[in-house]
Amino acid sequence: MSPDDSALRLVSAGNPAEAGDHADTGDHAERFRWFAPGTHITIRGLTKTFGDTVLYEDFDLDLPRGKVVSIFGPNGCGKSTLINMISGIMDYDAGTILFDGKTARETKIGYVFQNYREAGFPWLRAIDNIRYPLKFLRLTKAEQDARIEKLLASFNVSIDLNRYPYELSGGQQQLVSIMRALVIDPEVLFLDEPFSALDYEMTLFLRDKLQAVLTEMQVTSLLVSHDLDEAVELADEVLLLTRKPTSVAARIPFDAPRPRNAETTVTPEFIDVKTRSLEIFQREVRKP
Amino acid sequence: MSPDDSALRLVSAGNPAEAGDHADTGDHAERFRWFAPGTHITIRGLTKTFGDTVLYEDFDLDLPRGKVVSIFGPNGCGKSTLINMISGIMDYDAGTILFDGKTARETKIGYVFQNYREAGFPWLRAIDNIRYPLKFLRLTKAEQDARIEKLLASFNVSIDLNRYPYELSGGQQQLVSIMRALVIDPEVLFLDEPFSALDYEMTLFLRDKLQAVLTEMQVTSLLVSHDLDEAVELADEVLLLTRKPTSVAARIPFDAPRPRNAETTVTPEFIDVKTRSLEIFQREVRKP
Amino acid sequence: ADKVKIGVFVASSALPYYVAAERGYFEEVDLEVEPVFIGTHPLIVQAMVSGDIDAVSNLVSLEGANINALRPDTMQFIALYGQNSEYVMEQFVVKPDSTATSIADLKGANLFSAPGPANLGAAKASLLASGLGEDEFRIQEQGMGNHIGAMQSGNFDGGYTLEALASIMVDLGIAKRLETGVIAKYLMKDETAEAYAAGAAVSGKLIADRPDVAKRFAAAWAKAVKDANDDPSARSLLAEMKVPENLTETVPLAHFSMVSDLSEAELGEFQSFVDIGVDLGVVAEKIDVADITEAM
Amino acid sequence: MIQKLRDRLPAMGWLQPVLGALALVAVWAFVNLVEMVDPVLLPSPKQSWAAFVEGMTEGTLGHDFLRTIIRTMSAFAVATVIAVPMGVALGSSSRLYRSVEFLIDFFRSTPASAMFPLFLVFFGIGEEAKIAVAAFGAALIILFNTAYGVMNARQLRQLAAQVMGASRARILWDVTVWESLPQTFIGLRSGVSMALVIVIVAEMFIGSTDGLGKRIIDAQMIFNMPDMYASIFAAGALGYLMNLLFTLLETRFVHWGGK
Amino acid sequence: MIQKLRDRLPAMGWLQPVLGALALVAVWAFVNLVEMVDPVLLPSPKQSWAAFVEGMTEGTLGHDFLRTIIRTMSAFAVATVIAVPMGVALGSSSRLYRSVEFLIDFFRSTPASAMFPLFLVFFGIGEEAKIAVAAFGAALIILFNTAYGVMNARQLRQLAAQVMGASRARILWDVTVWESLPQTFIGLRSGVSMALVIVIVAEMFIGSTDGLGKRIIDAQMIFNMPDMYASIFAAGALGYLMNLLFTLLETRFVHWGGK
Ligand SMILES: Nc1ncnc2c1ncn2[C@@H]1O[C@H](COP(=O)(O)OP(=O)(O)OP(=O)(O)O)[C@@H](O)[C@H]1O
Ligand SMILES: Nc1ncnc2c1ncn2[C@@H]1O[C@H](COP(=O)(O)OP(=O)(O)OP(=O)(O)O)[C@@H](O)[C@H]1O
Ligand SMILES: [Mg+2]
Ligand SMILES: [Mg+2]
Repeated sequence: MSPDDSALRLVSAGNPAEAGDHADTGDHAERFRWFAPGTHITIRGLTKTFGDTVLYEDFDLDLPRGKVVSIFGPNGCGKSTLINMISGIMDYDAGTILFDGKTARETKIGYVFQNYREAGFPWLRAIDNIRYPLKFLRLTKAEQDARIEKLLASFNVSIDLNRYPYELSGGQQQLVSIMRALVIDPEVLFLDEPFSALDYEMTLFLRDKLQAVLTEMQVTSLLVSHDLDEAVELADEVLLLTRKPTSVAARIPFDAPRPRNAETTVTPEFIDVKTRSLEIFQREVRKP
Repeated sequence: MSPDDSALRLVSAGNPAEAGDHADTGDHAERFRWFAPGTHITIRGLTKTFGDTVLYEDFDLDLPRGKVVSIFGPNGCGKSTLINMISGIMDYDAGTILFDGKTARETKIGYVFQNYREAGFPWLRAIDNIRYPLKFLRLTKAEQDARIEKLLASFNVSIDLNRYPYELSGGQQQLVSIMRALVIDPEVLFLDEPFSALDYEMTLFLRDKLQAVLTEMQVTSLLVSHDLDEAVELADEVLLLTRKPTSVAARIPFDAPRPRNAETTVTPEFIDVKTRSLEIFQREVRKP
Repeated sequence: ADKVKIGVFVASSALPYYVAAERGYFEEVDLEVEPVFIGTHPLIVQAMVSGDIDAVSNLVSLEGANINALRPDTMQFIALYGQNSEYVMEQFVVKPDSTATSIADLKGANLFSAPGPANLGAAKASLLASGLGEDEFRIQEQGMGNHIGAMQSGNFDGGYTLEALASIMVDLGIAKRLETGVIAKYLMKDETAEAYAAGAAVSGKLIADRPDVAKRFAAAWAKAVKDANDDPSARSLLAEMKVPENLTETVPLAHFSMVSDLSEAELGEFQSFVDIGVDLGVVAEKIDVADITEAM
Repeated sequence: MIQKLRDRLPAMGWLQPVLGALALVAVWAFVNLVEMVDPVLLPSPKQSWAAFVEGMTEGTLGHDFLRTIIRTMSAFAVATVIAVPMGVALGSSSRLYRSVEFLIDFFRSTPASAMFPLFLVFFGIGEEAKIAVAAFGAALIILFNTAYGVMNARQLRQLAAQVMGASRARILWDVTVWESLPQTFIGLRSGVSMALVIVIVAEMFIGSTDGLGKRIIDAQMIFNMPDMYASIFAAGALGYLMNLLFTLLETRFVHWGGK
Repeated sequence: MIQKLRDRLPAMGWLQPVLGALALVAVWAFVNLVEMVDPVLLPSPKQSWAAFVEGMTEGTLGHDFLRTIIRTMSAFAVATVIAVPMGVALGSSSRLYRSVEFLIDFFRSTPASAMFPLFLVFFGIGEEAKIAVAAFGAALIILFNTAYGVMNARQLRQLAAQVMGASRARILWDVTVWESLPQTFIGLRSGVSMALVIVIVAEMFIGSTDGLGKRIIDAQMIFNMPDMYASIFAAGALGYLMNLLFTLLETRFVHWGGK
């Protein structure tokens, strides 16, 4: 499906009653104008509270199709919560999330959880954990095997994938978690601090790998990372969030040609984006 | 206790029978010579296998008193396992761990687990999680409160510590975990990727904080980090480990004056240590 | 052969069934009788109501009267088993070293009773009739399985129990009989009268639907009843009825009679027994014995 | 319209627990109405309810009810006090548990009614025997659940406490007990139902002058089915209420469940 | 010396389960020896063992044993097949569970022996009623445990499966069932013991021509204490063995427990 023929469809989740109310009241109606071609995920009027703390209030966001957006924001600002709401596993109080013609459930989503340790299935061996999401793709056994083969070959991992997750080290578990997210060739990929436990070498390798995959396959991606170099290097756009109640502090595009590598990080453009991001981030964090 | 009057005492854990055997056979006996003053933790002949994979075999290591040693090694090489064995919460097959006059249990240990998410007690509020280890220090209620006060003041955290751990974000949980390790003024501190989930600002803040505390209090520390800059910046010595079966690839001292900061990272000495570390690490990782 | 399902409560009062089965009296009349062993009285009544059984070898007669009072014509007794001090069944036992000679001496005693409102009521009424006051004794139901333990453990001075348990206690030397046939003596006021506490019954449905089968069943039963009363060799079968082997020769048995053999006077005795049941609250309302017996 | 109903649904939360009871009564009424079962054997809900109300207001049902509650509570209290600490202790060492497992599984699989004679021997014929045998049965199931809660508890937090310097006893108390709390609550709920069941059976078969069990067996003996079902209903409702209490306690104390 | 003993200790692992049994027999023998209890009420272990052996070799104990096993297994199989899926389904929605909770807690708290009349009405007086009532009792406890296992299961893995595109049913089957497995096993073990207990009670009171329950009540009636205790012992041991089977299955299948 090309970005242009995308049907406009409202998809609401969360408390259906309230979400419906919002969409109908006309209060926000003008926001649901036709939005720029190339937008994949649209969020409008999102509101989420925990008890009496307001995390998001009337939050709007567009995520472009086939691009990598890096989210950079302070701890506890709601990055994981945002991803959870977009991917449809967390309810929200009000608002609409539009998935460009499809619901979250109809979309092939890859999600590397921040809490990678608990997201694996301990009753399955690592390899079966990776294979698991293929079940839902209507592939033949042979096709499944081929996918796995290809993935393993391209990762060339040294882990014994016949072990159970609880027999793996933290980093190995995270790697398995990443492979599980990638094996389905997702349309949308959520990466919540995906390299936090990986070693130096593996992190570099995966950054390259991911860039290659994401640009080749045009996967709409959302990356959370606290490593600014990493965030910028991988991003088509850096999204800076404020402290809660969370809003978008700035969106800084970064168009350096791909593949990017260590050399990219010394270009003036990179340094500019990084410096601006840092300034905004620190300004936001230090706000009283 | 000053490093010099430290009594030499054998402390063996793991399978008592086998460990005992080892110490007695005379086979390793000459190794248990008096060791250099200033050594705090001594590991001799450590052997650890999981099923039929050998992780450590006949592994020796000395950790100096009051210094920060950064461990740098590939995923799954056994860093967490090593710390667990030293801190006495994991059995080992053979070998001896000497804690310079005391057992692990008699030592005030602070440990920030790699798996910080599960190490907190969900039935206690964050503040009570931090307060918990004080129970074991024979302090009066007032003294305990004073400690907590001091800690909170010096961290100046913006988290609501009256929340339960499962209501906190990943980074906030890790911060609580770090505070819990520090509140007791530990003699020995184990930090297993302690900043992996913290945001940019908080990471920088904690690096400084930690340096200040550790050098002031002369805490023997072991830091695992996959961020080489961080590892070197904080270290008195960088310990490089090989892939499994794990051995020490190199130990590189780093004596730059403290406090170290962003400026340190551009000194030739820093760059030299970093470069050498990286070379050795990559050589080891890429070994077939 | 016609099939008949018979509910059997495993106790010495089921002897006629065992005799008939053992000696082939059912085959003689071309019946195929299948026993259904049921361990609690109320469930026997229930099985009769629900049609699971067509007959019962030993039904407590007050329960039979009760169900017919609640649901007329559920069953009809074809035989009644009488008990008194000659045909011993219910009785008071006391510790072997007790000095009591009649239940009137049980002043201040702590007693147990066989379970159920009928048993407890009869025991209480007997004690009261013997001249004891309401608060001069204490009595408490105990499951039959607990009687020996209750006696042995010393918690009780004595109790109201049934055969063959009483014989076992006496045999073990942990109790002696104090007075037997107390229902006849104290409640019916006639020591020689028989308290027809149990009997064999057929369901009203069997009589209505297959009168001929019911008739043949009664005929076979009559033969068995005769043997059970008169033929000592039948006693060897008692071993199957929770009677220890060493007591089969001596354990007292009820007096088995077919309803058709009972005289007007004897039926009158039965009526007064049922009336006692009404007084005890065990039988829901007054009922004529003619409505619960069938002479066949 | 539908919108409004939806808005109200959460507010009707209190209705949910009642649904089950309503369904039961409905099925019962139906079975009775079409005379699937002889009405002498299964009276109508209305008759039973009348018997219940009469028993409560004019009769002795209230008294019997109270006696059974007291016995059950005593038995359950004894069982909890003994079994929870024992379960924690045994569960903390799976070797230890393995050595007593035979006894626990053995007695869990033996009917209380078969144990009556033995308990009568040790506790006499009075109230104590009934409470003791019920406490025994409840204690076994509480012990079993608590011990498994402790054995299945995750290791990491206990190790964390150990590193912080907690003694074995402290770890048990500060961490393991908490970790096993959801399982312990299941044990307590199983235990309270078990205590009630055994108390009723004991009232039925070990001599007793009052209590719901005695009432049930008496009603059964004289074929007073409305009264029997009224008593059974009272027993079941009592069991539900006691369970409800623990559900409320659990949601209050085990707030982190599933997280 | 001590060294050698230590080396051997793990090898003596098989002794552990036996310890409990040995302790039980030792206490029993002691109580008997000092005549704490009249030997008429409590025979010696030796007498009971003799009765057991004789019953097994010459008598009908073996037959009764077998009959009870068959009944228990049938009841348990029926209970498992019904209760495990139902428990998973009910547990997957706590709203749903709340609406049937009344029924579950109600019947869990009602003695099987009080339920006999009702079951006889529906299942007749034969074998079916015994199996049905035991299956009912066992199913309740299995259902209860399974549902709570599902309700207390951690969320994250289920959410992970949802993101991967698993349908509700798939999540239930692929994740929730596994998450709740440790609790389900506890339920199965409680259930198998419960089935055995109810089968024995049914054999005692519904009347039966064979089975351990019938044997126990007969022995009790004619005061054949050695035989009674031999039968009780057989029942308890049977319960232990069935539990053991599940323990073995559990260690085989739930390898990740506590991790
Ligand atoms: N169950 C809950 N109850 C109350 N507050 C919650 C709950 N879950 C999350 N929060 C709060 O929501 C905020 C956002 O959490 P979230 O995990 O999304 O942060 P994050 O941006 O991912 O942070 P990090 O970088 O540390 O991972 C936090 O401040 C947290 O305290
Ligand atoms: N229970 C277990 N069974 C089998 N193997 C295990 C078990 N636990 C750990 N291992 C193995 O031991 C090795 C070391 O694990 P460890 O967690 O110490 O690694 P690590 O150096 O901390 O790695 P990371 O940087 O990813 O945290 C890994 O290769 C892992 O597969
Ligand atoms: Mg997060
Ligand atoms: Mg690690």
